[in-house]
Amino acid sequence: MSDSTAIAQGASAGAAPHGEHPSYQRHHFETVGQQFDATNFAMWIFLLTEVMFFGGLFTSYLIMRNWYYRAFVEGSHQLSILWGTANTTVLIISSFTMAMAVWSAQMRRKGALLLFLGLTFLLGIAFLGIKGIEWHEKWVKHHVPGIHQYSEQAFLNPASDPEVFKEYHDKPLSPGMAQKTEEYFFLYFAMTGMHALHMVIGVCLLVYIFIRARTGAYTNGHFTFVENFGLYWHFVDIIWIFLYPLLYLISRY
Amino acid sequence: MSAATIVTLPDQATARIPKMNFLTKENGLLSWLLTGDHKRIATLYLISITFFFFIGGALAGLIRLELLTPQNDLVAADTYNKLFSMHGLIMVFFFLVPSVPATIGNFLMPMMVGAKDLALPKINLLSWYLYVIGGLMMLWTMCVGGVDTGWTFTTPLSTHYLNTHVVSAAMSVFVAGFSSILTGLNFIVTIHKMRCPGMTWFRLPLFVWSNYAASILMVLGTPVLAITLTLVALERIFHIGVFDPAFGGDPLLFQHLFWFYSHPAVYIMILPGFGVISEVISTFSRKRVFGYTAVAFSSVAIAVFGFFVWAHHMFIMGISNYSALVFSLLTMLVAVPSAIKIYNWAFTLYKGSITFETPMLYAIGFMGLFTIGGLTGVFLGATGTDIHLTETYFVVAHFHFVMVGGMLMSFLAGIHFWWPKWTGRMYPEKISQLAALTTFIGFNLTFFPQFILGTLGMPRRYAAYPPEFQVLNVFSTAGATVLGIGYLLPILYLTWSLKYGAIAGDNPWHATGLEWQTQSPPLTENFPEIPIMDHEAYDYEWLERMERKEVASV
Amino acid sequence: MSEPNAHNEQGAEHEPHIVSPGTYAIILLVLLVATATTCGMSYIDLGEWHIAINLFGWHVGTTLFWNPVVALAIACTKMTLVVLFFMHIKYSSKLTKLTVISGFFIFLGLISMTLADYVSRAWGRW
Amino acid sequence: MSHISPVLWQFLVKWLTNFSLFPPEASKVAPQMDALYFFMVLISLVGLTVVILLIVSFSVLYNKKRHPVAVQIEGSTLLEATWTIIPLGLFLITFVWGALLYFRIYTPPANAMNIYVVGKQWMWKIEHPGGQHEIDALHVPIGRPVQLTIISQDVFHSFSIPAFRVKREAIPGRYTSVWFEATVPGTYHLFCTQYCGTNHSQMIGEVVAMKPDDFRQWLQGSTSGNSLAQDGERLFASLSCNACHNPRPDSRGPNLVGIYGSHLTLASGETVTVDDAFLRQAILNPSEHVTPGYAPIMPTYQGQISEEGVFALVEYLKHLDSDYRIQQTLNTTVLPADNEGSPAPGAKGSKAPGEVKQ
Ligand code: HEA
Ligand code: HEA
Ligand code: HEC
Ligand code: CUA
Ligand SMILES: [Cu+2]
Repeated sequence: MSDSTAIAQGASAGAAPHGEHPSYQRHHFETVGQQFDATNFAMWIFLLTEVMFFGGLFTSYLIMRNWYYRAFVEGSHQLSILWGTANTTVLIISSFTMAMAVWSAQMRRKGALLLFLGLTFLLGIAFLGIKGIEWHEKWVKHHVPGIHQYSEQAFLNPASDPEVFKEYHDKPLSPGMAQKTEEYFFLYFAMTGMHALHMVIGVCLLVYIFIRARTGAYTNGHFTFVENFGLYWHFVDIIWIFLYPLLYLISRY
Repeated sequence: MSAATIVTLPDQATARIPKMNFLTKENGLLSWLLTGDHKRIATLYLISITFFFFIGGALAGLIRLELLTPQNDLVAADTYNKLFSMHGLIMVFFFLVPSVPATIGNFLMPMMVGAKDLALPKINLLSWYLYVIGGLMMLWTMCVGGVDTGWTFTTPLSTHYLNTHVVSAAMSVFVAGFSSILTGLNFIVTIHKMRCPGMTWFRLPLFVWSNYAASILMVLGTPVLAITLTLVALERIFHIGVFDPAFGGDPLLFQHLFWFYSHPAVYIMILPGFGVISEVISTFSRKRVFGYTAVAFSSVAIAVFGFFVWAHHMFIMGISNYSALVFSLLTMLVAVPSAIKIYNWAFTLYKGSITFETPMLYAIGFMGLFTIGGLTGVFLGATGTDIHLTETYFVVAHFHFVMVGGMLMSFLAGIHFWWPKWTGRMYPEKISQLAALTTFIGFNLTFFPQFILGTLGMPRRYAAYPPEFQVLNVFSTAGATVLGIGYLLPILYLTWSLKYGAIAGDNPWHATGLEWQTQSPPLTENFPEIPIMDHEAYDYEWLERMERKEVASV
Repeated sequence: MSEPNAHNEQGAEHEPHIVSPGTYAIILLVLLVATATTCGMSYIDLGEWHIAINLFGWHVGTTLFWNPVVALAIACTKMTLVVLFFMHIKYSSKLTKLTVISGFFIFLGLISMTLADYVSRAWGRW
Repeated sequence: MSHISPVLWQFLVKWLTNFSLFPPEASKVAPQMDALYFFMVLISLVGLTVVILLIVSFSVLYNKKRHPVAVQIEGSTLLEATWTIIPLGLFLITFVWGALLYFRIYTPPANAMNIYVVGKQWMWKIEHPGGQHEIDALHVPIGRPVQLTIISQDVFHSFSIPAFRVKREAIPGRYTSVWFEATVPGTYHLFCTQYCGTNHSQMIGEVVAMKPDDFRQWLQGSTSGNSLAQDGERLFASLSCNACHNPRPDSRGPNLVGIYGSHLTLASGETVTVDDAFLRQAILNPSEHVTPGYAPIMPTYQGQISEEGVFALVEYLKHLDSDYRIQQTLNTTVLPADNEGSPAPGAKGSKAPGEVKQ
């Protein structure tokens, strides 16, 4: 979805030389400014579709959360605030480095561009790594709905396994509610999964940009692609900014 | 630097198809499959959606055959369910949604705003490929056994109770959805950023306005459908549920999300058609569209309000009554802009100088049929009567009137209208007029009886029905046959005209749009040089002055 | 062959505004502080607010928990900062600003009108 | 004649004998609905006629032969306003009218007799309070408001009686309700109108509207021996609900006598009115509605009771107004009262919260 937009825009740089225009100007645009504007605007429109895409998930989340609040609290308490906060920090910093990368491209500083792209890439990988650790934990605890036998035992009243039960400082749930934690985890995986998918796409694009940036592709005044990719990256960051309080911080006091 | 837009006189007697045009520029399959030219992509789209239309039409034929008798004797109930599901899915997502925008719109949008191409040609090509991939997935689904959810994928039926190929059907719609998102995105960017000098918003042809409105709906509505279908697929694969109450989910949530797209989608399906009608009516009555601004803004109003009426598909499904009230009210409001358009078109004829070529016949047919379809929509939008009429053939008749009588008619009007521009050749006039008449008669015979059936209470999606409904069903089936012939004719004579049609010349209709002021078929770059817009849209006096000037200079 | 300024709407933005690294750094700092606040806040019970209206025998009431409201408010602020500065909306054309706003408007429409249905179901006996 | 084309002949005969444009009006709301319907037909005809008249007359007056040169006209604010305001006004009238009707159809009167409907793939099961079970058929008396409480056991269905102009979705996991008052005795179609899978079109049946006396007879003739409430009572015992819900002072569960129709304040602070839907939830998801003063120990019965069983329990709890034994002897089915004054035991709201005997 998202990569396609970006790739097609990126490919624009490869267009054949055309008279007195810079090589990266596509033939059907009158000016470079028009080209920049058009692709930038297109990126924004694309981000709006992404907003609506996640919008469906957020709507489902809000309704389920209101219905099964207790289950959502318990499910949420299964997540590690530490990892979650760390990941938020990582992503915010990566947003900063990405903004700096765009700045470097604008200032035509190749070295700085490579540095910041590299940093962004590393932070992106770090985010995915931490996410992986968290998911793995859910896997081990049998909290992945659908894949293998989902275990609501831990939330149950009475808990079948006293050892597991000790971990939970909250009151245990009734059987009906305990089962609804599955709903929470389903949405958790759907939302973080969809977000991670966007991250993966972003990281792949970063590699592509990095390689092209080494040839000086974006430091010649034509930084549209980096700029647009930046928008994408910040958007993914914003989604996480909302996922963090919604998924991790339900009734922690 | 030309100060005025290029006008060359049509000289049909001696005209030749220009050697250099977008069709002949390059040859070979690859030059088509890798093209960035919006006109070639439009052509690819035209071929593919026609293909899907006939598949959908064949399924409709089978539906009607089965309904000839009250018993389910032609096909089993399961098969029947698959028939209408595949019919609805194919017709909506693989024919009607891309019909006008992705073919005619793709072809015209850059020319109408005076640009060389859409803003993002590669994205445009990508969107066609996505369409094809989605289409192939749908065909695959059909070949391995089809799907019987209805086109609405109603949960929890679709997620837990059927063992047909729901996931692949949902994913095929998902992919096709992204194709339509990309088309919409491209249009919006093009309209904002690619207009030629002098092309202010209020000089844009109304076709551009209505496609702009439709694009907004595509871009903001379709993603919600995408995520909804993803959730359906996940729920099906992993047996968990946000939508199935047995697992703690809520089936109404699905309804909300689905209709949040699918109501705007019906406007995606009609707005571009409105655009075609504006162009056609204006050209054949040689008059500026009456109340240009009102028509332009009513499109945008439909797009904006259209987002907030979705729950009128759920009046009896257990939404809160207060909510029903609000959605019903908004439905009434969104119906008004359509009324404005209809009357403005009617008044465009006033003091015009009207001729009745085929596109105009289709356009007039459109106005009658869409008015009926739209007004019966109001029957359904009123909460009280919806209780009786919903989920009956009244709804089926309503949406075929707006979709087939409305959009399909305007699609055909558009195809005939721009055929000379597209191919450089005229379609045969007499037989096409006959086809227009045939479709009109066939259409009414097919779908009017369904209003009565619906009022009598015949439920939709029924493979068998009580015998007292047979008479009207027989009419309907008979009408479908006539209708089928009406649709087969154009494909025959249009193909014929590719080789034998009269040479059209640049502007056979003496129309004012920029697309007519260049050669037919156009150059790959559309215009020899970027035009400068120095007059209002639909300025027939300007056109006359220009034509006179050219005659003088010859 | 082209007349750059004749084109409408793009004249204003040939050279995109360049935001200084200093600004970015400040924003980063604010975002990090906001994250810490969100996190810390979640350990404090901010209480709740009962809204109850009794209209002609209708009991229309909900409880508003302050914790999620505050957390979401902070998230919205963070988003606004990212959009304005990292994504350069503050320096963008009116058109882009309007686009973003209208997108969020529809998004809010989706959420609020769907939720309105769920909330108002409790009002009557339906 | 008939030997020429028997098919055509049959067809013609059918047309002449069966052709109708309108379904029978057999309920109190049907003529009201039809009035609105005809009003809308009327405005549609007016709107359509105007459109057609304009097109035809302009086509004749201003066709190219008659009127070779077009006169350019910008538009007209006055006309624009006309065709904005008139349709808007008419649409708003239909909106208000329709909404009134909608609220009428979905707001059952207090004295309606209650019949329970369970939809499942692909049949309708109907439970009368008197214990009569029906499948794909519904017998109702004329002249009495009848409320249907509907639920689905699997997917969406929709309970539709065209002759009564009523229809309501059967939703899994949730009660919906609709009411009608039949006026003309006869047999009418019952359809499932929501697509529900393979045999959706076979999920049909008959609604028989009967004169009160006939209905009484029918009730007596088709009784199953137990009233629905008695079925409920048995379930109450066999599921050992009475282990906790009993009149003993040390009972672990709250006393359920007279609970129906009362206002309960839950542990969460919410106040709810105890109705059918609440009772269903309290039985299937007890943990979500905890009464203060009681531990949340009631087990969930989700998946252990069929929807009919829940209906029976609900019906039992409804009538539990003095003691845990229902004051009914076997074979005395619940009969509708003939006069408005004394509502039948099944009637909703027959017992205001104030009269509850504790
Ligand atoms: C192109 C597609 C299209 C269009 C344009 C419309 C337009 C409208 N639709 Fe339709 N609709 C569908 C496609 C479309 N619909 C489909 C596919 C379904 C079924 C989906 C399914 O369940 O499978 C459906 C179902 C549907 C329902 C749900 C029915 C049900 O299932 O219960 C409703 C209810 O409100 C509705 C209402 C309307 C209204 C009010 C309009 C309005 O926009 C119409 C406005 C137009 C006019 C009003 C006509 C012009 C007016 C005049 C000329 C003025 C007349 C003058 C006077 C009154 C004086 N439609
Ligand atoms: C764009 C949308 C569109 C179009 C154009 C049509 C066109 C037609 N539709 Fe369709 N229809 C829908 C959209 C559309 N429909 C939708 C969305 C549904 C709801 C599905 C659901 O409930 O889920 C539906 C449902 C639907 C039903 C109701 C089924 C039911 O509820 O049980 C019926 C019944 O009459 C019907 C009939 C027709 C007919 C006769 C045509 C005719 O106009 C078609 C005429 C065309 C032809 C007849 C083709 C001509 C060519 C040939 C016959 C030759 C074929 C040859 C080869 C393939 C080699 N349609
Ligand atoms: C183990 C004991 C126990 C059993 C068995 C039990 N209940 Fe309950 N029930 C309770 C308790 C305790 C409450 C109050 C707390 C709550 O709502 O969870 C309750 C509440 C209810 C309520 C809600 C009324 C109120 O005042 O909150 C209903 C209705 C009800 N039970 C019906 C039933 C039915 C029907 C059954 C059998 C199918 C049943 N119960 C079996 C213990 C039980
Ligand atoms: Cu049950 Cu259709
Ligand atoms: Cu709609």
